[in-house]
Amino acid sequence: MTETSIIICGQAGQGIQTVGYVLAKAVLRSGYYIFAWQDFQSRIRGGESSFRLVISEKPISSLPEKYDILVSMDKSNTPLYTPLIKSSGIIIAENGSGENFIEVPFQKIAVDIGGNKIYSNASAVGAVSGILGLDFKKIENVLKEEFSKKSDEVADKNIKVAKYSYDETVKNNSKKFPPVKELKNPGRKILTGNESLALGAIAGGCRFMSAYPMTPSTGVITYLSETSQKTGILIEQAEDEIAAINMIIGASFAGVRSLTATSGGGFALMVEGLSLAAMTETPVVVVLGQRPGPATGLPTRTEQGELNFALNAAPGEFPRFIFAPSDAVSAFHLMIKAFEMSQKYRVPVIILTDQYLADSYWTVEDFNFENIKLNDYFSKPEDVAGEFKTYSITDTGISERLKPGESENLVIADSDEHDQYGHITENLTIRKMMVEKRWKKLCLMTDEMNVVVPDGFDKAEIVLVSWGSNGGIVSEVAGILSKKGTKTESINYTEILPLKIPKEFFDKKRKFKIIVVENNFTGQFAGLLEKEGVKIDGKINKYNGLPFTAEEITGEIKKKYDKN
Amino acid sequence: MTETSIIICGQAGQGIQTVGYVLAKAVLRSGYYIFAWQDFQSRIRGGESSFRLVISEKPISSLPEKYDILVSMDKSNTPLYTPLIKSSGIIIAENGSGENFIEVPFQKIAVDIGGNKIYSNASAVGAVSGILGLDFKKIENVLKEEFSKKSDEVADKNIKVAKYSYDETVKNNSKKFPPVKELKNPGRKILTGNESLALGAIAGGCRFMSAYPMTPSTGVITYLSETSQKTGILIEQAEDEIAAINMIIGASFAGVRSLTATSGGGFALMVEGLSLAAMTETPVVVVLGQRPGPATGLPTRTEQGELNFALNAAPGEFPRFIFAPSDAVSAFHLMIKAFEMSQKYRVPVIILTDQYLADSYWTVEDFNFENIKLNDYFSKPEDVAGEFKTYSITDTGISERLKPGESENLVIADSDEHDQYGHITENLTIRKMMVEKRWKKLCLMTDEMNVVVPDGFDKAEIVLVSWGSNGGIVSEVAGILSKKGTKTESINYTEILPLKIPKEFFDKKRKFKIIVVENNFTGQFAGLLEKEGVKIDGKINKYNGLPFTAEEITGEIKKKYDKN
Amino acid sequence: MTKIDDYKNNSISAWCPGCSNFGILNAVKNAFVKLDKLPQEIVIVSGIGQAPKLPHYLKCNVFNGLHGRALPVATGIKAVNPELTVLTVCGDGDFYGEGGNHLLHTFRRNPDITSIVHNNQVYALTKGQASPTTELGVKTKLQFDGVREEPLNPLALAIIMNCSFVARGFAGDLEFLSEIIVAGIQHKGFAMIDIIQPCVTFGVHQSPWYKDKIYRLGNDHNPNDKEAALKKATATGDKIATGIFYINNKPIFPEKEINLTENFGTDKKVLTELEKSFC
Amino acid sequence: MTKIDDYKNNSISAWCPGCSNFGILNAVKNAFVKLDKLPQEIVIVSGIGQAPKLPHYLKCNVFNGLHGRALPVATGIKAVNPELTVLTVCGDGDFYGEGGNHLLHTFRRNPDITSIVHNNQVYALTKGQASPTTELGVKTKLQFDGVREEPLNPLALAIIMNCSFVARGFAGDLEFLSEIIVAGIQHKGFAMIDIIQPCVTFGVHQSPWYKDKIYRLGNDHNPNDKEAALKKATATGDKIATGIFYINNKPIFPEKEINLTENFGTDKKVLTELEKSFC
Ligand SMILES: Cc1ncc(C[n+]2csc(CCOP(=O)(O)OP(=O)(O)O)c2C)c(N)n1
Ligand SMILES: Cc1ncc(C[n+]2csc(CCOP(=O)(O)OP(=O)(O)O)c2C)c(N)n1
Ligand code: SF4
Ligand code: SF4
Ligand SMILES: [Mg+2]
Ligand SMILES: [Mg+2]
Repeated sequence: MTETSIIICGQAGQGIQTVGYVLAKAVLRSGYYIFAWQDFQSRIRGGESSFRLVISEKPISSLPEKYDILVSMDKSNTPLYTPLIKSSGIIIAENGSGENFIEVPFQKIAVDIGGNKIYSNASAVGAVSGILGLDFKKIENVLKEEFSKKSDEVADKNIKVAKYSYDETVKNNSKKFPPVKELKNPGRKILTGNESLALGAIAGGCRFMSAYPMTPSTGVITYLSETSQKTGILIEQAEDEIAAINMIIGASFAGVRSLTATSGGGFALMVEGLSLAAMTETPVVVVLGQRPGPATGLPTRTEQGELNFALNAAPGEFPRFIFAPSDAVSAFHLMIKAFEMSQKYRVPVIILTDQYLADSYWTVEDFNFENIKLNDYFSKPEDVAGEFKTYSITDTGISERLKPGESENLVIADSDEHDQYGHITENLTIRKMMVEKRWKKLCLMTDEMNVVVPDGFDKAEIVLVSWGSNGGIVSEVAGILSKKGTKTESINYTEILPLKIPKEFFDKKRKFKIIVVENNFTGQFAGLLEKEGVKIDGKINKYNGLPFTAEEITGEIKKKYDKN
Repeated sequence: MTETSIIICGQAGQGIQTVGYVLAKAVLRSGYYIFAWQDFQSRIRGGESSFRLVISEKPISSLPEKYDILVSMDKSNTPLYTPLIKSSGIIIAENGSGENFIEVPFQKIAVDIGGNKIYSNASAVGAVSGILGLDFKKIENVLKEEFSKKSDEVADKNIKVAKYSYDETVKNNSKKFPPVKELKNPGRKILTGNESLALGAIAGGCRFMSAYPMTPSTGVITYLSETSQKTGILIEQAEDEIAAINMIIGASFAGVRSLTATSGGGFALMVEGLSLAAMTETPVVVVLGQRPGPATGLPTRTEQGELNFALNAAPGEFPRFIFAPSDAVSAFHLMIKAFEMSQKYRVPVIILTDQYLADSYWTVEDFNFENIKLNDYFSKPEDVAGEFKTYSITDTGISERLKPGESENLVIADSDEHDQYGHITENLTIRKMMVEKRWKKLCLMTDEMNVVVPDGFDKAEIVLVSWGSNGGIVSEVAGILSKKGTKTESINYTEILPLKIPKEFFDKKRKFKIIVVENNFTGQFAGLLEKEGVKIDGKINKYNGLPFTAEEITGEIKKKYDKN
Repeated sequence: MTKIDDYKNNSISAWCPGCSNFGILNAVKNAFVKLDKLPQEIVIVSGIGQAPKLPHYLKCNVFNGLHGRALPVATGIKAVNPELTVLTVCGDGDFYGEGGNHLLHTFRRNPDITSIVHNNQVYALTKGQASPTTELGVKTKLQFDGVREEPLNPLALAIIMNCSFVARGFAGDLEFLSEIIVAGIQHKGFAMIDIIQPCVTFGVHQSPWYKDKIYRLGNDHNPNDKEAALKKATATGDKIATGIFYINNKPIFPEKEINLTENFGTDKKVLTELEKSFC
Repeated sequence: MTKIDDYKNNSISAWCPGCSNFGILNAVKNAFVKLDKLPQEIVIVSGIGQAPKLPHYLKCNVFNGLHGRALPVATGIKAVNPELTVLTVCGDGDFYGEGGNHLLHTFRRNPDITSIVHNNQVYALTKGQASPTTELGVKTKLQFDGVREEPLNPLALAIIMNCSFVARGFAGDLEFLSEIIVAGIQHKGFAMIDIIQPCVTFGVHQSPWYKDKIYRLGNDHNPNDKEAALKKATATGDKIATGIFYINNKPIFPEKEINLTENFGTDKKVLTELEKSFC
């Protein structure tokens, strides 16, 4: 098997996520790469939802247009997802008919073998792994790990049901798929974007998180809460998002690295706090998980509609960092970088994610923990000469920082315009100085930014530009187009503000076309480049709440540029 | 007298505003133009503050670098403002010395004649009007109007004190200024930007306003409250800005034109509500009075730092109008236009003002009430065919609108993505349609925008571009530079979004330089033009909290372009 | 007379099968029938959460707004059109959490609206975090070590804030609940009805658990007696009172009930008069 | 022992001459002396308004934040560094108006901080609009027809919300006020001290008016008696009680008092352990 794609569909509350996750883990341990996206509705039970799992021998981070296998846990869902299955594909469900149909009585097996229909999921897991030719031992182990948290009996029953279903499926069906082989397993991991951000926060020295639940970002605080006994990170659910950001500003002022996470509506409520962080030069890291807006919009879907908002949110003018991770590894490392940068420059950092990044399972080769190095950006009280100035004017705009209470030095911060000591002032000469001080940081901040650009990309015909979670998809598109004869390169921005632009983009005689691919209506990243003087040759936008597929983008480009 | 400029300085709470206002009104009635700016601190009593009054035979809307007369009500303020007085100028105060000094014992006169030192202000008014050669009858009338609200006795005493002081000053001082003449008084008015906005709201059919006090916008709701018995407008102070915007959204949904006003910090809290208005297509008008930020910043000073914020505020993507009045007339008419446009297109309208516009007194020739025509954008229930659709898909993106309760038609609005009826949906085809519906309005919205461009401006050497309250100043600069031999034109944007740009700006071979003048650090309006592909040749920015003076800008241009 | 079916719409509910929200939906419809309110006379404003989806399953005017912000929207509607019957439908997170400040000041403002709070003691739509009314010690995915914050007592809070009408209902007692809702709507002023709404998915306690404990306040309770109301609201022990706890008649906002929606444009005479003061 | 002068800084006050805020400033300094707190041990978090300028006139650590948001900032500070003595200083608009939701939930959260509220019954810094505690009927520029909304009773609200420490002070009774502040700071848990603070510029009542009416709660008042506390807090009539109304010892947030500011970086062993679960 080189690549197999599976949809597991069913109602909310049926546990399709468990089915998908158990399969994914088992396959991962056979040495494959995994990518899985979750498509669900804003409800708790019923309706339509799916877990889309792609298994591949190569790294993967995008979804196909059509899938190989549909596993349906719910009759009413089957017809909805059937159109997404290849004509060569198969459908596994309780009942149905047709050549490509494999009937597995999930519920009956669950009751017969496990004594309860709640084991239907295990039955589905068994059936699919049978079809995939997975080594059952792998499934058994994962089931044991997942369910022995509840009880050994539950774990056992899950295993029994899965095994039965596995055996039956193997027995009754001539395999239609090249089986999952046993490849080398170098200890890869799968985790969601949110889990990865949370892990990055732990690695980045986070000590306090406060947030108010909001899809698709809730997973960050949930993971940090679940692991808080091990990490010692203090977690507090706030009464609202305004409290959340103000609490972390307090904690950060006191001296610890602090985090919050939300979505667009909650971020809107944090905007005044963001400007407080900026004015008081208190570092904060804010995760803004985008979903389709305006207002409540589509809570469980994906979009990249809040770049401009993140860039310009908050009263008054101040510099900030904006990062937009492309996948789990990038989420992990950018979270660490976010903490480092916010501490070093005492500015707010916004991490833009979206439902596609946050809820998807990504394969990670290695986080390379050993390479993580955190710097302590606090000064030593004994090194401070004279009366301490929270906002001392320096060449770089960065002032010394101390923790209140640590020494005789008093730390004074103010949301009003202030003098170097932090006291309120209406002296307009100081005002001017302070505006310039805050902006002086921009120069060094810009030096910190990395934009990864393929060697000789300017020799391409088309350069696809994307940002954030579209990185994997767009790089795949570049590969497809190049293979078809149109030399295409892709550049994905994960470090967005301060913006760095490859000089080749400005070349008046450049041969390559710049096409910007974004999950929004107005082309926000394209606009950002345009503002800096880059001519954009084409924009590809999607705004129905779903992520792009490579096929879709390839199709658009073909349409627009009549490329093969 | 062609032009005289006066600073009245003193502590907060001393009533220098009254002194200035009484003088301004009396001079106005002699047929002069008035412009006055108030410079004060964020406190209630004490400190430093000034009322800057310019009296001219020609329309005026900017401040000079140096003034003719300083009236000091407070000893400690005198040295602070003396440097702003011309060498030929005079200083009127209780005591001091020097050739240009006129000693008037304000307080002694107040006590001797009025029996209380609270009449010191009247004494100052009398002295200045004596110096200016004003007809005392004019002063008497204004004092009577202002103070008979309190009591006839208070009015009388004020008049007596002023008269005494007037006579003494006339007697003791050979006039140093060409006297105020009796010009034709065509019934001009003076009022602040805030009052003008409020008057515009009344004229624009506003029926409900809710706001939370915040400098510099509080004056809008205050004026509407004071006049509410006459206008029937319902006024409610909200518990916070979130409540304010949500209340007006409710009122607007019910069918009345509704308004709120705030400053940057409060606007930040309204941002989620703004996106609710957009998503539910409920018209709202929001006044955002800018002051220097970030965060609390300088509450009583001026800045234009929130253009980008206003442009991009709120989660999700949607079209909006942004207007930025240049003066009182413009504030009045744009407020009416704001109501009309928000009703017609069912989109939020933001009116950007700043402390300079909001608190200054501007002379208005005529509001031309007779030309105001409001349109009722509601449909008649009897014209609605079939089940009513709050969000019917149309060619223009604009749907029919009804008031709930008015007929059997039910009006349904939703902050979630919704179908045409207004019910929540997760249908992603509908989602796409609705995004497009909302954006379809942009086309007609753009047609509504006016940018006033001087004939043949592209023949100039320099085109100064500004926005909002800088209009008057920049046009004055253009006049000065042209007179000195550098043909200069000015274009002031008051209708900002959707942005319209004169085609000459894009001309690759244009001869004129574009210089953008803004009260902010980063050049936000310049950035907006750049995004659309306009090359900006120069930026002039000020960000210490004070407004520009024409001299200052002229100086900058001279420095930069070595133009005399 | 209106009938239950007049309020029926054909939307498919996104609530879990068996959820007690359905009981509340029925009680609301019953109340409308009892009051003979036409759908067009009613506006329901809701927030965001599972409960606030309710108006989508009804026929009436609807404004489904933001999480936490139903009250000010409802206040704005009622302020300009007093002829409408305005209700809010919110979750406990919505109403007592995100929207707490509006609640606090709506008690003071006293608009003539009726607020129905589905108190399931959980943030259901976001999958089960603690709400302001979750009991101490309850473990959730986010409150991994158990809830540390004292639950808020909505009734006691409302009474001490002199809320005009304070009641508690039980989603499992449709008849009494719809009576309470009728009384709340009839009451002139802000009526807050907290409803015990067991959540079959995330709930700690289910309907049968409550059924034993719940009783209806009888005639011996005088809702005009603030002290008695407070005592009932803060009572501990095994029994849970439902019914009207407190009634406090006081001026509403706005005092003058004028339908401003009929009032278009502005009299130029007024403008001209105002203008004069600037000359 | 510290001295008053240890807390003195040379800033020039922006308060009106004769304002009762000066009395509170002195009471705060006195309290610090009595407690022998070093300036470096103290953090004052304030909001925006006239009152919240107070920490600029003192020597200690200061975080002067946003209007209405002092409580969450203070909570964050204290949560990660329990060794600091954390106070908030706010105006009544700040604390009960814009910041109302934080107050409501801080009662529940119970961080070990002390909140001083300068209750002058007005939005002073914005020039005299009604605050949540302004009396009915008072006319202001904005409340042109007089205040229509019932004033909020902060003490009753705090008590019903089981606030850990509830007191009222009077800016004109420096000695008692500083005693109350000392007790509030010493109390483990959230201590709310509402202070009657006559405003010489906008105030309806001035100090002499209050002096006649104010009395100190004596030993006959048991602050552990909630009912009695509530009675005192809701008492009407001519007398105004000051002192400690209510004390309710309960777990604080966070329960474990760990100074997280000393805790830099992350143990890679923990990371590696967590990572395993993803393999
Ligand atoms: C400003 C904002 N913050 C957070 C959310 C996410 N959110 C949606 S519903 C909800 C909580 C729902 O709980 P509750 O109000 O009790 O309603 P229930 O689902 O339990 O009926 C939250 C936190 C949001 N939509 N908006
Ligand atoms: C978000 C926000 N809204 C409004 C304001 C404007 N504002 C500043 S101080 C203040 C009220 C002050 O009243 P109070 O808190 O009672 O303090 P006081 O001045 O009376 O001491 C207001 C409304 C602000 N700074 N921020
Ligand atoms: S989650 Fe709970 S409250 Fe929400 S619909 Fe399901 S059972 Fe009802
Ligand atoms: S306005 Fe009132 S409260 Fe504020 S400083 Fe002046 S007297 Fe004190
Ligand atoms: Mg709930
Ligand atoms: Mg106050």
